Amino acid sequence: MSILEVRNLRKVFTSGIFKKTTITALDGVTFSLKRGSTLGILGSSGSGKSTLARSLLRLIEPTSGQILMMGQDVTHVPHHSLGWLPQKIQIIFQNPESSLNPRMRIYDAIAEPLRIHSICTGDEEEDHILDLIGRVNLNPELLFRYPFELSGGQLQRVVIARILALEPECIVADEPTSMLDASVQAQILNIMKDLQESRGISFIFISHDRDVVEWMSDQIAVMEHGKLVEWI
Amino acid sequence: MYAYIVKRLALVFLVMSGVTVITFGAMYLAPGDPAEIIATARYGQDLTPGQIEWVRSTEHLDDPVYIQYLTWLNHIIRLDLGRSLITFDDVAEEIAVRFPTTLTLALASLILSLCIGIPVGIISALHKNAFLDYTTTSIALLGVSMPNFWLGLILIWFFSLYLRVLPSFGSGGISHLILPAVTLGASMAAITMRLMRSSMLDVMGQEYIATARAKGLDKRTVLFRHALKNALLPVITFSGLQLGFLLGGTVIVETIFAWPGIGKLLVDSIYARDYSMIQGCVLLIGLLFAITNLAIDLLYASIDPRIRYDRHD
Amino acid sequence: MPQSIPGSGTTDMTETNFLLAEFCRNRLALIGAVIIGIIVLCAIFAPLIAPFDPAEQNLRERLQTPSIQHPFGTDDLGRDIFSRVVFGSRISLSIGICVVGITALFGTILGLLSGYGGRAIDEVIMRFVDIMLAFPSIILALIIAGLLGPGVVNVIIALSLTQWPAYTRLVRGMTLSMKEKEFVEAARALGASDTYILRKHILLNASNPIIVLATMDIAQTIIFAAALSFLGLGIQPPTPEWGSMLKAGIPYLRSATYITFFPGILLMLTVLAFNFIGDGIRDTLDPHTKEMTLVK
Amino acid sequence: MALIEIKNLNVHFYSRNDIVKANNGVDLSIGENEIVGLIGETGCGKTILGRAIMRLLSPNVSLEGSILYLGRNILDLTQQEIQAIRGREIGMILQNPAASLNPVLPVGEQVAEVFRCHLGNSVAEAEQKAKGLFEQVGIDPARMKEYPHQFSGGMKQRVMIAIGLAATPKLLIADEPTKGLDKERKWQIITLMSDLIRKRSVSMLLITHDLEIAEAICDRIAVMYAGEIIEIGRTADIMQRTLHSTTHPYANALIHALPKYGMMPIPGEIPSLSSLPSGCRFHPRCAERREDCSQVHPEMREIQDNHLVRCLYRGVSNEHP
Amino acid sequence: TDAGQTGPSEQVLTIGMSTDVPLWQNSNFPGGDGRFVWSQIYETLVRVDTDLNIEPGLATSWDTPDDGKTWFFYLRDGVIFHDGTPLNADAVVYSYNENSYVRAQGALQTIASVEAVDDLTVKFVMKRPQPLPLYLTHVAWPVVSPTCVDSNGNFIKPIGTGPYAFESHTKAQQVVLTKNENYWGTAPTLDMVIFKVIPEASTRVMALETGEVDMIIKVPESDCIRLENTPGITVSRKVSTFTDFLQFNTKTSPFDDIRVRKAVAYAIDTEEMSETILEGIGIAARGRPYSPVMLYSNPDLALYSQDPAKSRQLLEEAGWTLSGTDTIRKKDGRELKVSILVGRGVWAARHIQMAEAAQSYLSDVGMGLEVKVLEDGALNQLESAGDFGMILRSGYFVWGPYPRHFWLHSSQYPNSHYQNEEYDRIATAADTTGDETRQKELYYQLQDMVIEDLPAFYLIHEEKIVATNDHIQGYTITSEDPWLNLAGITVR
Ligand SMILES: Nc1ncnc2c1ncn2[C@@H]1O[C@H](COP(=O)(O)OP(=O)(O)OP(=O)(O)O)[C@@H](O)[C@H]1O
Ligand SMILES: Nc1ncnc2c1ncn2[C@@H]1O[C@H](COP(=O)(O)OP(=O)(O)OP(=O)(O)O)[C@@H](O)[C@H]1O
Ligand SMILES: [Mg+2]
Ligand SMILES: [Mg+2]
Repeated sequence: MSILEVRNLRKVFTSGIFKKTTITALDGVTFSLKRGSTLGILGSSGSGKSTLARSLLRLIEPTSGQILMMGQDVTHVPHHSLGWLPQKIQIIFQNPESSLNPRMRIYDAIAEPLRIHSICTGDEEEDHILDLIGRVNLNPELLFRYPFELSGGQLQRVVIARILALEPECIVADEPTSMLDASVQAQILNIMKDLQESRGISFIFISHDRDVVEWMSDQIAVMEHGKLVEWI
Repeated sequence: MYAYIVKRLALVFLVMSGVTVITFGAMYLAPGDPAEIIATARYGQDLTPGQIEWVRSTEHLDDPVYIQYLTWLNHIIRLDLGRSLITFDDVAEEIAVRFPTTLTLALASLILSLCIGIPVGIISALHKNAFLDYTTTSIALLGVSMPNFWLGLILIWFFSLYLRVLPSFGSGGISHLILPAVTLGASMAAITMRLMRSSMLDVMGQEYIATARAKGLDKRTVLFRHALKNALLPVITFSGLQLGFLLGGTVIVETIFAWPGIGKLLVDSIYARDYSMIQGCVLLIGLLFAITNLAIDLLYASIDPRIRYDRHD
Repeated sequence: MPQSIPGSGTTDMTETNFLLAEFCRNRLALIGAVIIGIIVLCAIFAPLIAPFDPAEQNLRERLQTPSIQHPFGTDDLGRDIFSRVVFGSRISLSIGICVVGITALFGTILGLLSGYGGRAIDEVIMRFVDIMLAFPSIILALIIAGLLGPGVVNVIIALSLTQWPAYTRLVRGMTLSMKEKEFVEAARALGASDTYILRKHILLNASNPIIVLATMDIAQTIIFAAALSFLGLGIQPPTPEWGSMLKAGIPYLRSATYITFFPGILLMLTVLAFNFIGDGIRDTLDPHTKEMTLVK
Repeated sequence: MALIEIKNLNVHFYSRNDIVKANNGVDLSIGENEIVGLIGETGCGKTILGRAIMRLLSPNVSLEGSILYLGRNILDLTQQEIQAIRGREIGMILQNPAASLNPVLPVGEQVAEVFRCHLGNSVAEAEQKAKGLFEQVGIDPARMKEYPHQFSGGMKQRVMIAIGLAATPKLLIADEPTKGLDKERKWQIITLMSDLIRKRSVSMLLITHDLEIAEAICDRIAVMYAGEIIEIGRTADIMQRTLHSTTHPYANALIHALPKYGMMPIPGEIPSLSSLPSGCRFHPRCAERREDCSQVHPEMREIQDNHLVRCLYRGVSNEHP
Repeated sequence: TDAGQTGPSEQVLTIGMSTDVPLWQNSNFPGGDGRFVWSQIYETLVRVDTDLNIEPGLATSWDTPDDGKTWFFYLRDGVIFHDGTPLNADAVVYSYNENSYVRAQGALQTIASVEAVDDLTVKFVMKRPQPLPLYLTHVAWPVVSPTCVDSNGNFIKPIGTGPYAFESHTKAQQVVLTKNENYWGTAPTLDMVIFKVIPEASTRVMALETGEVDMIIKVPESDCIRLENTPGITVSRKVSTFTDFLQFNTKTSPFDDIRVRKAVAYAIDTEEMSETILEGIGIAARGRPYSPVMLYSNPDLALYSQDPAKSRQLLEEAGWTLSGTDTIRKKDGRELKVSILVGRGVWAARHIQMAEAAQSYLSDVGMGLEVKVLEDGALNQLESAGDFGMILRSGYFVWGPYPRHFWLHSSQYPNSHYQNEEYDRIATAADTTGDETRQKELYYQLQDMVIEDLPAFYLIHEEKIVATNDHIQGYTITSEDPWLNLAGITVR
């Protein structure tokens, strides 16, 4: 059974209030993702990869098409009744530094999903967090630091740890390692692979590095001008 | 860009009607019987009830407020600001006489505050947490904490009376302008200085400053060509707001220095319930404020190329 | 110098304690806090500290220069200036803090709404802000003094009603740039509600300039209150309040300078102290600022 | 004679709580017409080394040792003297092009400025020269009037290169000129740079994460770990020998982290530069550590011509099996 | 004379005043210090000298054939206005025409008609008998030239008969007057008089000290003694017709009780007040309503002296008692707390001090006083609503020597909070008789009544203060406040 199914997804950006210009960022994207597998998406800059990733989480409202999450259509459900969606699908952004609030300590950043979704009580919180960072091999010493005091690899692991707090079934990774060096990239990708094996998480892995995508994915699609043009 | 300016000007009208409506409503709520206050201002304390009623009916003060407002609006549309309810002078003429002096003072103090605030802010930022920083900061804070009614008189005392170098009151040449401009500019200069300091510190930490230094540019070029323009942006916004305040909020300084400006005219008119004069002043001040803000926004865009007003999202 | 960075479980230092310790390490901020602390204590224990009733007149002992009995001298009605300054701290501080508290809160909320709530709300709020900025605040003060009568509370209301737009503008600008940040998007992806994002992410990051503005504003407010009384709309005599004391001392500026000198000094000290504290809070909250004291 | 010779450089940052030891006892020399690559994990101090040469560090820094540029110690120069060297003799391309260009100045201006400052060119001359440079880096000179935000990431990077090369410095320090770019653009830039460099006979210190690139254009490669250079040698030697586990275990592990070689992460954490491990800095993560690794801090040892390694056992065991 | 240029020998006097001249027409009242300027340009039919004695002005004589019902004024011959228009009966008729504000004002609404009898005789017909010449001394009710307005009735410029002619007026800055070469009286000594508007008193004082102005009017009491001791500065003082007073709201508790009003009078030491906070400037009124310089002011009036014991006793009698450690008296559970209203305006500075002093005196006898300094509109509102205990005011009289109240009088002043038929009757009778002995008698009665019934408690008879510097010689101060006497002044 597929965990995520996307049918004919389109996104058209319009901008300007006087002169309207439109950019078709997604132009009929269709695919389905099997539980526990990884779909790699390759594509050059500006081909619409990030737009697709954001649309899947409804961070961007798609113009048309359908997104089915575990068979349920989530395309047009209003946001306030989508509370369960974050617990199913999550996203890792390209730049770990900018995806963490610079004024929030690491501990609080990881605790955030727990607090938002009231996943555990205040007493359990600390244990829970220690457990989470254990899964991504992070030293507890770092918990009380600020993001700028951590290296890129550490930060990306923090991001993964906080996402894991929600126990998502599917993770969209939008170029999660393009800002990191080779050894850290290896570390992060290995962690992702391990998670897939141990927890059966499905991935959509976006990158423009063919080697990396090939290493990560079961199935690869190439995106060009908002379309998935080639399946490998 | 032109479309943007047109749109902004259209909004100016919206804002102006807002301001005048609120002023009208506010004056309606203000305490006291306007007819009686106007009659007292016109005819002196020895009033008869007949005079009060006469004022009430001839000036249509017994009409509902919205009718009064619409009547006024009707005149405004025909560019007629009306005449003062107290002295019967033409409002437009009176404002035309007073306004240039206010503008002179406002601009002078703004320029003064920038001339002091910006360099001192820079110096203070360049010597962060050093003696010079602490001294300039303390002096700046001194500037903020000195009420201008106090500072103004002290300045007159020192410069006019003790040193005998500057005139103590009135408007006229540059020499008349100095003391009131300093009085008004002091606290503004202090805030400008603090703002400049923090924004300069922000900018000096940016990578492009490192690039400029890596190019081997000398200190002055780095500072003035690369850092200053960026650091000025918040200061410009603040100055725009300040100019608006200066155009209407200078009554105390105008009183102390016998400076014939619009601030005192407005306040006196408010006390005398000289509605048409109040509306005239408010209209002008509001208009200038709106135009200043537009000008500031455009200036902002001309300094910072990233800002585009004709595109959204 | 304390060394350890708290790790989980290894230290029982709570977040607040930690920030407090950070703050105290900033010497100027500490001085500021001590000054404000002293002034606040003076305000609270004014009746114990002040040797005289601040309203008690002794016309035979008016305009006395500072002496042992009257450390700050006496004013034009023979009241003890020291006692008045001490009692005045109550009013002045309450006005400063209340007005800044109210306006910062209110202005910030509106600014957040304006910046985050979409174009329509933004347009409405910003036009309203423009109107308020262009509207002469003295008219408002006049109405409030007229409708509610003059007095401390009404001065606070009048000033609050006119001061908020500055905060709204500021916070709106911060919000607009902040909401485009990726960490906000990340929080949305985690399922955070709008209020949560505003509170935890945007506000936290916008707090620096708000604090700077607020600390500068406390002094401005105290002076504005005095300016209102200059226009006959402010605090009523014989209430001791620094601004009005300064105002009332104006006729004696040259013959009895000490009448204005002492409240003036106190006002200045307060301003300085609040600014030091403001800088301190800013540095404490800003993870990037680490005091660059050379250890060597 | 070496163009630049860094000897026992220590760069330490003093912050409120701790001392960040960003560079420790760094020895490095770059000859004329030579490209030296500097690789190593994030945060190991590569950028700091580059910026130390330019004396572009925040004020809370303490610099010890010497950086001899043509025999003159850069660390002893006055403000004026270093200014004359920056840009003119040593150029630098900072790490993050998006943040490193002044947003309120036209890009052309930012390049032309270098000519005016160092070569005393008139405004028109400088513009003319900048135009030529824009053509060389492959940007239409018509776009010189535009501002950085109108340029794509790759274009900004090329502007940075133009700035670095403008005054034809003798040494160019390029800090990750390819970070965040897609493959095509990356190679485009690298080819461009190496062409320009060879043409003008400029030496370069190339700081990068990308081993492929380093391998492609560098004459020598230095590997840095936790503020120390742990291995340095000719590119071919390093790449080959490390691939076959014959030199420093860290360099070896770094290469094996590439997808091409198996994507094996290095276990453990990058040590914090404020609390460095005792002995060999790498020992907590080293698969081959022995007892004295945690006690003895290894010195650089030449294991082969021009190939130095900072390990107690590698190289030694090689020669004496 | 060429106004712009002043040669070295020219006599130019610069005066600092507190407000601008709001307008020059006689359709409105010239508020503030405008009247000081008016008094140089325009003249009145009847004048007062520096000590407020009546003397002929533009009218050389006047008479009333029917005890004040009809008045004939005989004009001075040969007087011309600044523009050469002759002064004649028509000009007077024009000045007091039905549209002039003079006719609309309470005091002169009694004029039924003004007619020219012949070229130099004007006849005023009154609705009821009234001592009109006394009223017509008011500098704000002068004779103006009909040529002030054009044929359409639009005002052109002020033209009077005074010693100085209007030259120019820069709004909110200055008024320039030049010598009237054809002045009918003693020739004016100055070539030019410049009035500068300087609203802030402290600035005015410093402008005098720097020599930027030669004379200032309205000198604050706090600067007076210092200026007197400053070399090069002369301070001229004279008791004026103005008196500060506490007006009671006699219609509501507690001041509806005469004993409470008296308790206030006994509690306050007006002598100490004038000695201290007013720096000894002004005379303690001790309840006397009419300034001693006024016509009919009774020098032998039984005045109040401070007597706190008596004050307390009166309050006790009125039922306001102190119990335990209270500091404020109570009656039927209600505290004895009243408000005192003070207007924002030229008098605010001294009135606030006086109100605060009163607060202290009254708290000594157990009465709480809340000082409210208000903008005119707010004061006006509370006054009409009767929502106040006392108002601290100044002035109160028709200008000139003539002591006619217009604020206590219940039938004339709309907001009076004192209702006393007897008082109104006597006041009206005094105002309608032309017989001086009878008038004196009636005004003495009124003064007794004010002391007795205490609708208001009079605190200080004010002094007018004018300060000049050494450049000025020959200045003589007048008692009347809105009149500035520039006769015989020379500038060095
Ligand atoms: N909010 C937006 N408004 C208008 N256009 C947008 C918006 N977001 C993206 N686009 C446009 O949509 C197109 C696809 O952008 P997207 O960010 O999805 O590309 P990408 O494949 O992720 O590229 P990269 O590899 O550079 O991250 C681009 O042309 C971009 O300019
Ligand atoms: N001003 C400073 N004060 C204190 N520590 C600093 C300062 N600047 C840099 N550091 C620290 O020095 C260390 C080395 O930083 P550097 O930028 O040289 O790393 P890098 O090797 O260039 O890493 P990357 O590959 O991520 O660019 C980092 O741990 C950094 O946190
Ligand atoms: Mg993308
Ligand atoms: Mg780096």
